[in-house]
Amino acid sequence: MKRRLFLKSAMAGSAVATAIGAGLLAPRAVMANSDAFKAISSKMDAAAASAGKGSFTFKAPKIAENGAVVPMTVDASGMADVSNISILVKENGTPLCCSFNMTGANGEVSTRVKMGKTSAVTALVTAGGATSAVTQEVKVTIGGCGG
Amino acid sequence: MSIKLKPRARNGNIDIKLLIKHPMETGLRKSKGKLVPANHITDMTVAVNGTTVMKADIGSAVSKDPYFKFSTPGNKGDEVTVSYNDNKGKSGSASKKA
Amino acid sequence: MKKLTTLFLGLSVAVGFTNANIDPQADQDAFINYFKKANPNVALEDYSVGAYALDEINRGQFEDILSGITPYEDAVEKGGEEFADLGLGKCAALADPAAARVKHPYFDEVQGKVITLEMTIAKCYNEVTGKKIAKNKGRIARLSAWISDQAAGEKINVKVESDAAKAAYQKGKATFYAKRGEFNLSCADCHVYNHGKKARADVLSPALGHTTHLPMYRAKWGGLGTLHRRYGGCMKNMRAKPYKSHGEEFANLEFYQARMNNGFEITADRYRK
Amino acid sequence: MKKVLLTTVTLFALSANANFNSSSHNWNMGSDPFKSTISAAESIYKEVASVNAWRDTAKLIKDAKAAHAKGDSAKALKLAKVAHNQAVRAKEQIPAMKNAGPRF
Repeated sequence: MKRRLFLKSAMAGSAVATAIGAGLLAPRAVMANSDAFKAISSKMDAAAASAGKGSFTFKAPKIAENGAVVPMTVDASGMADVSNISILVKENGTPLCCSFNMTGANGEVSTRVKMGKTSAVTALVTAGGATSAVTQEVKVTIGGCGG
Repeated sequence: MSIKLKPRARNGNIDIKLLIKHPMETGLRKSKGKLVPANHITDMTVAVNGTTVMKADIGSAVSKDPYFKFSTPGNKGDEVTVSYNDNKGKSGSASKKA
Repeated sequence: MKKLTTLFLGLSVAVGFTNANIDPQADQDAFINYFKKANPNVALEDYSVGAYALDEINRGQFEDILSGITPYEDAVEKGGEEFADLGLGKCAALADPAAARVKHPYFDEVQGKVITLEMTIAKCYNEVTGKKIAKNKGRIARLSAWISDQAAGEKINVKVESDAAKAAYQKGKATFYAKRGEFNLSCADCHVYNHGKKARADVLSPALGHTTHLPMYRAKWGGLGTLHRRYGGCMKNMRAKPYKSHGEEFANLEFYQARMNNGFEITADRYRK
Repeated sequence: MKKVLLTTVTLFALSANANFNSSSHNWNMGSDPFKSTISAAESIYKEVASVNAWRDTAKLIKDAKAAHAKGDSAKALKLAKVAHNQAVRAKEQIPAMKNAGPRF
């Protein structure tokens, strides 16, 4: 199942590459992220869709002050054996922002993320082999004069 | 590109704050009508005393001058090392004792 | 009758603006009272965080960024290195950086004008290197931010004493309250009378506390910038042609604004959206 | 269409010139509204610029002149009028600026 999903997205990636080569697609429509990264993104996106609600904290602002710098914190330090923490912004071209594979580090991460527009944002935590998610909406508004 | 690394030991854990100076261009932004080529970090590794404790896949949606905060089991004097690669083949690393 | 009223008004205007009647302390008391009344739940010292004092969601993000590694930390450190490498400490006016920050802006009786910290840095830079320094961003902002960091926690204490100083203060005050530009807005229209309200998605910052964290880092700029850079941007947004950075108008405006903040702490928390 | 308009304008200008030669009445105002508007805009703008220049007035004047040089007289006149209006309104703001103060 996962393999098929991966293959599918990898193929989609190469189709896009061909399209650019043929001049069918403007480069603007294509995210800079590599095919390998997009594959992880698709995998995580699929995992998020079927994941149950997580019992960890996900802190992100309800309204982003500046879409270019949205601070987010995932704190799953209360969970045992956290092996991965990922953050997905649904409306971004490639939803996956970043994926952290823990091989000894504790289950908590803070970072700052870019968001193009208002979107559901999901934090995905894999602990003890089980994946769970917390989703919330982050509004991105267009600024006026900067206060 | 420089890395600002701040490890701090506390109660058997090391809190690690780090900031990598990097433009994190998505390849979608226009400047003076032209697209700015993609230039972003693709992966990052954090090690304590030479043992990898975290490996991250980083996309172009991480903000300019990426900032991360983690924690890992460890003690004062442990050496924390961070290294990264970007899509242009450049890499960087920094080490500091907690 | 009408003529009489006009005459009377004319007289009162003439009398109202002699230097003897310029009272910065009374102005500040009224200024602070206005904000206290508008926001009874905001502590006075909180005004140094600007619009964040009035918006909880944005303040959370501001504090998140401050508690991490700030995006300007590196630039400020670099400013310190540049200060040492260039030997700016050789200039008497900058020999004690913390004292220099507290002293500026001040009215220079010999030159007969307001001198801001950035003007002193520019002058010193020119004396030491023989070159000119850009006035709004880059090196001058790094140097000024580093110098200001040395005075973090100290209190703003602008002195308006001589008649000439009072005249400059009065000009700065008029600039603050004068409507200008295509939108016919004054600084005060947004940052006093409508502070805390939104202009599209942005909360209008209260003018009280405005000068405490400059130079500042703006995410919009992606770097540090000086107060005069911000003044210029604000004027442009209001569709007025900005006055010159380090020029008389902005220096006087800074003088007035800083005087309204006497007693506020100088802060090293330089982040804004 | 454009050609016709240009010809008309040229003719107009020529006749105005003739008029000027033969009499002393104010030919400038009536015959070339662009010239009179842009020169008024420029002189008022120059007068107010050091105290209260609006952001776009200088550019409007420049653009109006460029349009005029290209023969787009409709656009030139329109821009000149906007520039003139801006300069006039900027001037109107000035008297209140000098002694502006708080209303609390």
